Amino acid sequence: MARIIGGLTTSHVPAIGGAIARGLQQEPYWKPFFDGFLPVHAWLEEVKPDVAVVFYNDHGLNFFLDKMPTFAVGAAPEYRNSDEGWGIPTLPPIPGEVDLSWHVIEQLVARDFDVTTCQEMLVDHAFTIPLKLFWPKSCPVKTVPICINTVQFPLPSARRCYQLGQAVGEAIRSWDSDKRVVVIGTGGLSHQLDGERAGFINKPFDLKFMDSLVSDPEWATQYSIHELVEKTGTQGVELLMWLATRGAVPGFVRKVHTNYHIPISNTAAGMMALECLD
Amino acid sequence: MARIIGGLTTSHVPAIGGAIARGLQQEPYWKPFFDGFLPVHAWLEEVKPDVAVVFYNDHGLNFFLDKMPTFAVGAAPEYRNSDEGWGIPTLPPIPGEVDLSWHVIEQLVARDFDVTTCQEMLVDHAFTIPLKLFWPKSCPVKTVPICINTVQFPLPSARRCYQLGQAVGEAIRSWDSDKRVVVIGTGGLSHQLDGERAGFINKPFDLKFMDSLVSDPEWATQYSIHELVEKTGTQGVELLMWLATRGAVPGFVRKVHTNYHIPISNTAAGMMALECLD
Amino acid sequence: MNQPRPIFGTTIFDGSQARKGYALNRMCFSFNDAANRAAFKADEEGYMRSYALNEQQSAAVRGRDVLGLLAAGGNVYYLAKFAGILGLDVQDLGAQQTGMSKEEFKARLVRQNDQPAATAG
Amino acid sequence: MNQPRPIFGTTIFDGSQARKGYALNRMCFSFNDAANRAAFKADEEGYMRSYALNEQQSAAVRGRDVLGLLAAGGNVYYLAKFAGILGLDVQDLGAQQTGMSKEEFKARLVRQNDQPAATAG
Ligand SMILES: [Fe+3]
Ligand SMILES: [Fe+3]
Repeated sequence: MARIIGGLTTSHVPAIGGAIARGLQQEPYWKPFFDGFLPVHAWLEEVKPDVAVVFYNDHGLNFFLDKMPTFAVGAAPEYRNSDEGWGIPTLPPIPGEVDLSWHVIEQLVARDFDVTTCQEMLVDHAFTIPLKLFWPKSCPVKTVPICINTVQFPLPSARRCYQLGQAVGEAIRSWDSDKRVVVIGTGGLSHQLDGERAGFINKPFDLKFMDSLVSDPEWATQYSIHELVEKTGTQGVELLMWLATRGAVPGFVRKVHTNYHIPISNTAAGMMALECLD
Repeated sequence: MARIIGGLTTSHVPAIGGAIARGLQQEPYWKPFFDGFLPVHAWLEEVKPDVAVVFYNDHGLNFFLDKMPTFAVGAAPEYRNSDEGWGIPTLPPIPGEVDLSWHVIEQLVARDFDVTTCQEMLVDHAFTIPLKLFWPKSCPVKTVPICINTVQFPLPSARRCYQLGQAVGEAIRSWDSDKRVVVIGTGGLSHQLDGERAGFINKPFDLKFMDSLVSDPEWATQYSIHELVEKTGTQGVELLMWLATRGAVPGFVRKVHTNYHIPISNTAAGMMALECLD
Repeated sequence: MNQPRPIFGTTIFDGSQARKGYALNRMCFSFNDAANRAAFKADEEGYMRSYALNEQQSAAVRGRDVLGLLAAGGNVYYLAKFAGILGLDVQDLGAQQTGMSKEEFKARLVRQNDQPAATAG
Repeated sequence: MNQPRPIFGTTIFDGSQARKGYALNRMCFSFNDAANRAAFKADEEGYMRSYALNEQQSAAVRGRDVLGLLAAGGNVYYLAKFAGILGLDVQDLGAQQTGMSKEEFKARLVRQNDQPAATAG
């Protein structure tokens, strides 16, 4: 059976893509952010995952309001990045792990998750940038993208996202394969782009949330979506991806490294690497 | 609060659309089928629903395998019919009841149904033909379409579809409106178009299933999707729409009228009208 | 995984069928549009190439071979649109797949009426 | 229905916002495509008409008025693509919406670092 080696979470601000393309990693603005990934590179070099299951949210590239899924699971041989409208560079296609996609889909539907299956799927910066951050040279993993709706309210509850993660984790560990799987969650942490509250950041909440993912993973499921928007901003609610990721990584974890930096763009940029001890 | 006045179920064979367009209702082949609707017309004339919530399955008009939802809920001001590829006449747009759509979506997501929301949606013969059968002159109801996947396996279980129906029923009855709502389910009954078993029909199962919807509505939820395909054919599994409909119509029902006729096209054509006694 | 027992003459359109048939089903889905149906009729081979059908799929399309299309990953909901182009109804398809004449197939459908209303417990 | 308490300066993109903003968001979604961005730039009024924007939406587009676009039903994920056309980044948008200069807005972001790591229980 496949093994879950750990979970990785990071913010996915589009500007990061521009910084990577222009090689700004050592500039004073960017260094505290990019340096946070160095210990994780060393760890990934050591544990060598084969597959990444990636929880992310689409920002209006693949999904529009005509067909907006709560949960969408990719089942494509490759995932293409594409023009999102603001000229950040388009990255080459990322290979899919289709066997695992269908195994996950079978298991999720059997557990009453009403997923949308996507046998063709454009992936945006929320999917591609984290892969670039964790593997700057070239991406060694095949992927299964899982998209959680953060665009159209009602959003799935924090508890439901955590349970989705748990079901995905169980599916991975029942996958008949000797592959090593890492789970990735991208988005957040606290930020808000729209409205008079634009620029809102909640450092105490973010740090408490990051702590909770290590030792008390269900902590954030006590909050309603409305409360999460209030506490973390309209886009801070993307932390649902982190919660699903921790749901998928079972039991006790070791903190490999974490980083938290304010601001990148309008965002509190967080990063965690957790090793699965189960 | 809105009231559920009952449930209507019918097969939705495309050829029916051709027969209506050519006025063949009194031809010997078609008469036993169309006559089954006459008592229901009288009943609808009397109970006068304002809104229809329609469980149906898309046949490759609005959804393709790139974005295939398990459950999709329409939230559009109108639903357009369109060319499905075999030249049956295209019907005029059908108005949506958008207030109820969003109320249903809010309630479903709150109850952990991971729906796909569709603010624009083409509807095929499975949606349009039943409306023509129940209201041959002109359609007096506004609608909320709810599409259940029968194309791409895994399909949602019979039990999950029944529970979806129950949640939709609860949502309707908590809708702040004085409207009278009828729930419609279209598809089935037993038939299979593809493979060496094409032409398969299971009359004993169909009749037992129709009986169960009156007095033992959860009866069919004992079966897995694989068992339902075995018992009713690859397209017979569309009976999931009937099951969701009965889930939405609460408690005791009175049989207004039922009809069962073999064959229309390759299909055992069934029809039921159930009045809600709750 | 415990696979459920096979059902005679029945292919479940699961993930493995879907992977096999994606190009074919994508082509058939395009037939919702009359212009695409006309383009196919005008140049079948070119149209199939533009959807990157594999040889098994192309051969089944050329042969109007319904069982072959299913074996190549075709899904009945999309294949129906191809049948529409050919002017075939579901009884034509049923007859072809069961090796009957259309009249025989239709007669068999009518005979299904003779099934008892209930099976013995 | 019990509505949750409003959040200052925050619009929840729920069904009622979505209904109001559909045409505007549909137009902004089209800006994923470079050809559509060019078409908009070449003829803003014609492009807005082709997406059937209402007067409130058109006025907010003309005025590059982010709060007006939100009030007209715009969703930030789609509006970001319109901002891209204008060459505005998220800090330009933040500054405009909060009535600050961009430098003030950026300074405020940096100051958010001074928040305590934990709040008193
Ligand atoms: Fe984001
Ligand atoms: Fe059907």
